[in-house]
Amino acid sequence: MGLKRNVSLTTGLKYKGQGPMLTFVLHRLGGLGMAIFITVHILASFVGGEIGSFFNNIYEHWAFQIVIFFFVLFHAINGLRITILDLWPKLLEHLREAVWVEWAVFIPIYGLAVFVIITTALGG
Amino acid sequence: MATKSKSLPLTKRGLNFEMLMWIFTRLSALAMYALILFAIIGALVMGARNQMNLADVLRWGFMPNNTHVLSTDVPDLAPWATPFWRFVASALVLVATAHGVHGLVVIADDYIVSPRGRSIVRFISIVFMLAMIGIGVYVIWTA
Amino acid sequence: MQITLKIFRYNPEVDSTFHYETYTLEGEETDRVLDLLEKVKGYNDGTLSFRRSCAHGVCGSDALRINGRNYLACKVLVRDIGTNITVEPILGMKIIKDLIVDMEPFFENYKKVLPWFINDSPLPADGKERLQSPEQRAIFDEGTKCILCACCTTSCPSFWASDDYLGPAALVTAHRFIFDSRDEAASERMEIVSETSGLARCHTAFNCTLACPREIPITKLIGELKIATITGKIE
Amino acid sequence: MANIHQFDVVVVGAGGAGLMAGLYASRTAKTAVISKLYPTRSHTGAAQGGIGAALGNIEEDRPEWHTYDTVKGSDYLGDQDAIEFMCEEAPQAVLELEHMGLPFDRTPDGKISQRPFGGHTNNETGKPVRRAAHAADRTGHMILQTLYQQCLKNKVNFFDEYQVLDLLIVDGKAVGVVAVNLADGELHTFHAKSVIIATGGHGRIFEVTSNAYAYTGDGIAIAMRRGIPMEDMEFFQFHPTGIYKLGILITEGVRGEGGILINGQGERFMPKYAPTVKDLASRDVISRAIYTEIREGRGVDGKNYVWLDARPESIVKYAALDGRTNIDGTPYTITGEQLLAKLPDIVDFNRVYLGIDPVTQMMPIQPTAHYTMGGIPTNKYGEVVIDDKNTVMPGLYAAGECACVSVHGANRLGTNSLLDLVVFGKYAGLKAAEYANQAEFGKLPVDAEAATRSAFEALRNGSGKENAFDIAVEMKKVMFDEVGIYRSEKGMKIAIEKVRELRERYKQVKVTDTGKIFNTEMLNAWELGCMLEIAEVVAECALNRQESRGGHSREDFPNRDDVNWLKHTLAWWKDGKTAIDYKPVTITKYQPKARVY
Ligand SMILES: Cc1cc2nc3c(=O)[nH]c(=O)nc-3n(C[C@H](O)[C@H](O)[C@H](O)COP(=O)(O)OP(=O)(O)OC[C@H]3O[C@@H](n4cnc5c(N)ncnc54)[C@H](O)[C@@H]3O)c2cc1C
Ligand code: HEM
Ligand code: SF4
Ligand code: F3S
Ligand code: FES
Repeated sequence: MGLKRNVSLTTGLKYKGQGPMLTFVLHRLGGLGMAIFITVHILASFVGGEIGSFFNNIYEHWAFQIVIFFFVLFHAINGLRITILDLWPKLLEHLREAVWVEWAVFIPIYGLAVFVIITTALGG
Repeated sequence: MATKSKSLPLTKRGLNFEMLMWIFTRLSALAMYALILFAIIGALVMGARNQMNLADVLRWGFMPNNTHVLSTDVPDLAPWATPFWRFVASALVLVATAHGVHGLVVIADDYIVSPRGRSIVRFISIVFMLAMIGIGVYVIWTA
Repeated sequence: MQITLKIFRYNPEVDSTFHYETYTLEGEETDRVLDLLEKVKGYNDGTLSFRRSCAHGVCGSDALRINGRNYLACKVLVRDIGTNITVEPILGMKIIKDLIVDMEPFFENYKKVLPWFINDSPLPADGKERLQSPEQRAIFDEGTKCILCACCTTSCPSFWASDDYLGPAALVTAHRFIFDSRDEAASERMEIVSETSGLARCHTAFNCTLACPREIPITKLIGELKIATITGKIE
Repeated sequence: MANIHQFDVVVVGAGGAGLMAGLYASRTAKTAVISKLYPTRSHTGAAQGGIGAALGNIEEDRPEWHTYDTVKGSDYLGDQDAIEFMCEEAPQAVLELEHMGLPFDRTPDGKISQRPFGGHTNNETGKPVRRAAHAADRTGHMILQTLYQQCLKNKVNFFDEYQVLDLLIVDGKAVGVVAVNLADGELHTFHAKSVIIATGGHGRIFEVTSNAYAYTGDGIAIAMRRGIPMEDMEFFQFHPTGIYKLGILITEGVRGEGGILINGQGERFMPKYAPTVKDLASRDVISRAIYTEIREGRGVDGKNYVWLDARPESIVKYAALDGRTNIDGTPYTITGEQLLAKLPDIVDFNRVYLGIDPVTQMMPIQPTAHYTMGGIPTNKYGEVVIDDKNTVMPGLYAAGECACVSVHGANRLGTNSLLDLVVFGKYAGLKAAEYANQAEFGKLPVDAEAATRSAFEALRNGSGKENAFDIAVEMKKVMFDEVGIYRSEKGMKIAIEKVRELRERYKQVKVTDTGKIFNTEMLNAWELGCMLEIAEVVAECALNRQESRGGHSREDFPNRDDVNWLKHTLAWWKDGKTAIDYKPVTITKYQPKARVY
């Protein structure tokens, strides 16, 4: 079968989907980010030595933590939303509302995390 | 009025590998939630009650293992090294890796559109997954 | 009021690549984008090409990307989207001319899900209708509204990603038959839709549902199909 | 001439009629269905309310009642043998659609649900009867989809987006058609033993219309140019409830569910015009009533529209006044949700195009040009008949809105068109295949595409002084104003003058697009040519008929005149002029009598 990509990534991203499309993109970004982060982290710890600590030092930097926290929290909270809606498809009718609820849950938690990271970073 | 059976037999409902992985992704998500919460509660029970650094909370969550919780203020790390916690940690590694690697395959499928490329990705990902699980479990049981 | 219409233009017989053409015209709040396109074609440039027929959102001819997202041109009014309007063809289909794209692949995917009623059992003895309760009828009602406009499929990131994805429209049709208590080919269809290029490729991006001019809860219908592969329940 | 295709049966048009014909023909003959739109884009998909059949699923009903209602609805101009045939076939036809999977709405006991519609009555009590089988308010859509799906299943050969431009007749026999493939502009000749025309109507000759852009009467114009007479072209139906200005149809089903018409002074006016069935009178009656109200200054705000009120509280109130009950005898009631479930699309149209919610607000409506009663004359088997003696032209068939069987006579009853499509579409298909299976291919003309090419040439070589869009606008306006709901000699003469002038101007139109790929400008211009000729024939036939009957209401001849005018008009298009003759109406059981609702 002659498979091909129909629409380039950049064109696709310009499509004016609304909230739900954004969550899809961020979820993917989060999953991908985490997978890369965890792989490198495990390998780094396994290998150890200079290379290992080089990477692990990056991870412990507060700016990096803000990013990875975003990935993890968003992916986890959004993933829970997806799981719930997928297992009870009737609820998918209210997907839009579910996305609002999700942001309402995500923002305070992530906000707190960022706050703590920054204060710790400044304090320490 | 119903003229046909309301339920399709197991082999005739399209339950193929893709759909199995689809449901696995959801169930593994739930499993990860359960394991992570369990580990965090474990940490709290073990005395991390005044711990505020969320990075560390995550560390307990994702890898409840004595080397991994090193830098926290849990007073005694010994309990983390019990077989029980090692099992919990291993389970998490297993589930998360499978979930994550399959996720990578799903993403790759969206950008690699030749059937050949797709099989290569699948092969690499299986090797990669086994390697990561191997390393993860090895670290957990030897540390 | 003055309306600025920026339209994607491409004529394979003269242009080597596409370009945009901007037209300013008088219009009203209640004008459909389709009315504006007609005016441009009538007075500014007769060569502008697009499909249309019913002009009230029931035939599915004029799915277009308007201000960056999919609508039917005949079902979106100036008052809904303002006076600066960009009109482009839907994404992911081969552009034939201006706003007209090749719909063949879309219909090919539709045909893959066996989009016809299948029941080879004998008819009721009295020759009358096969009975179906209003509740059984209601289960697949939403999918029957589909007008095959392709607004959904061409807004779907999984469809953009590769052309083997069946796409939401085909899945909606599959749902319509699978959940019809009178139809007997649910198993065949379930197997078709759950192949690699089917159900599992939907990541609930929801663009389809938001784009559907018939307000079909597409994502929900696809979700019901997914669960049906797991539980086998089709009612 | 590389592009020659040979099929036993060629069907032009893929609406309800064309698909039904294609489906049945394809069972025994090699069949092609050619359509200028993707089949699912056909206008049958716009039909909302229902398909009429005396199934008697909810209350007692009989085919004879259906027959009588149709005869009465047609203002006695319908051919009664054909009407009887259609109404007898109706229950079977609807059941057949159900067997093909059409998702009709259901009664609590699982049968096909039915609703009341204008003009459908219980002949014993005179009360409205539930006869319209429906699938929400998208019955036509479901018919179109179901038939298309069945055709796919049967592997019918589709030529989608091929526009037929000419009909080939050699030695008095139809031998094929010429079509252009829109995608590449190439001409194709389809050589056939039987040709079935099912191209729909021509409502686009009017300004305010419920009809699609594609409703340009191609099939009628093509046949007319090839010497086939047209029957009863003066009869055009104006549907009472179109959305103000836009013409988008609000189905009669709204009134079937209890909606009522209200004038600018807030009064319900239909009881004045149709004391028994009131808001469910026949369409011509209601359209005239609305116009009369408007003319006498009782339109809303002095404008030319009135209200259609479908708010549940109004429905309940008037249902109580009328003594309308459910089948079990309890008073009729309806809630907002039920309304939404029964008429989702109507609610949607109002929200999108008017920004109003019919559950809480009244809808501004105005009569809208809706249905072509006249057309290509056929007998009840879909065979085209070309003179007053009903001589059949071998190999030529017609079905659907472009055909005139005539079952609709001077005014079509709601739901009878969909029925017409499936019944006569089926028989046209069967007959065409039967004929093809025993006939030889006729000879094609030497240069089959010559006429088409020269028509295109003319459009390319125009001087360009005239704009096609302007001509279309002027034609639509004069036709709607002067050959619309009310007609008079003076007005119609103006219209004829005007259309002739426009036809002259049309010769100066120039098509700027010289390309081959999707040259929609060329095809729109070609369609305008068809419409101008049809408009003239419609106006001529209307001027000629000096009486009022059904959809044809003359101010200068306000009464029906059975002595002189109980006959069909046949109109030939010869050298750019209309020639008129007549054909008798077939009357079997029902002698004409005054028509009151
Ligand atoms: C808004 C609306 C609501 C209606 N509601 C009802 C109702 O409730 N009940 C009822 O009984 N009737 C109803 N009607 C009437 C009924 O729907 C139509 O009369 C009927 O659908 C016509 O069907 P058809 O098959 O003749 O034509 P169509 O379905 O219009 O098909 C015409 C076909 O011909 C093709 N075609 C046209 N010209 C060419 C050409 N030159 N070359 C190739 N192909 C060509 C088109 O592509 C199309 O496929 C309604 C009509 C409208 C407009
Ligand atoms: C609580 C934790 C987690 C939850 C609830 C969760 C949930 C989910 C869900 C539901 C999906 C499916 C999305 C879809 O098909 O549309 C998904 C996909 C994915 N997950 Fe997770 N996940 C979690 C943790 C992880 C971890 C730890 C990783 C990395 C190792 C990861 C990587 C991925 C990837 C790469 C995808 C594919 C993304 C895509 O298809 O767009 N997830 N996750
Ligand atoms: S599901 Fe909706 S958007 Fe998709 S093709 Fe059907 S009507 Fe169009
Ligand atoms: S946009 Fe696509 S990913 Fe699924 S929810 Fe709709 S089909
Ligand atoms: S023209 Fe028919 S859907 Fe827009």
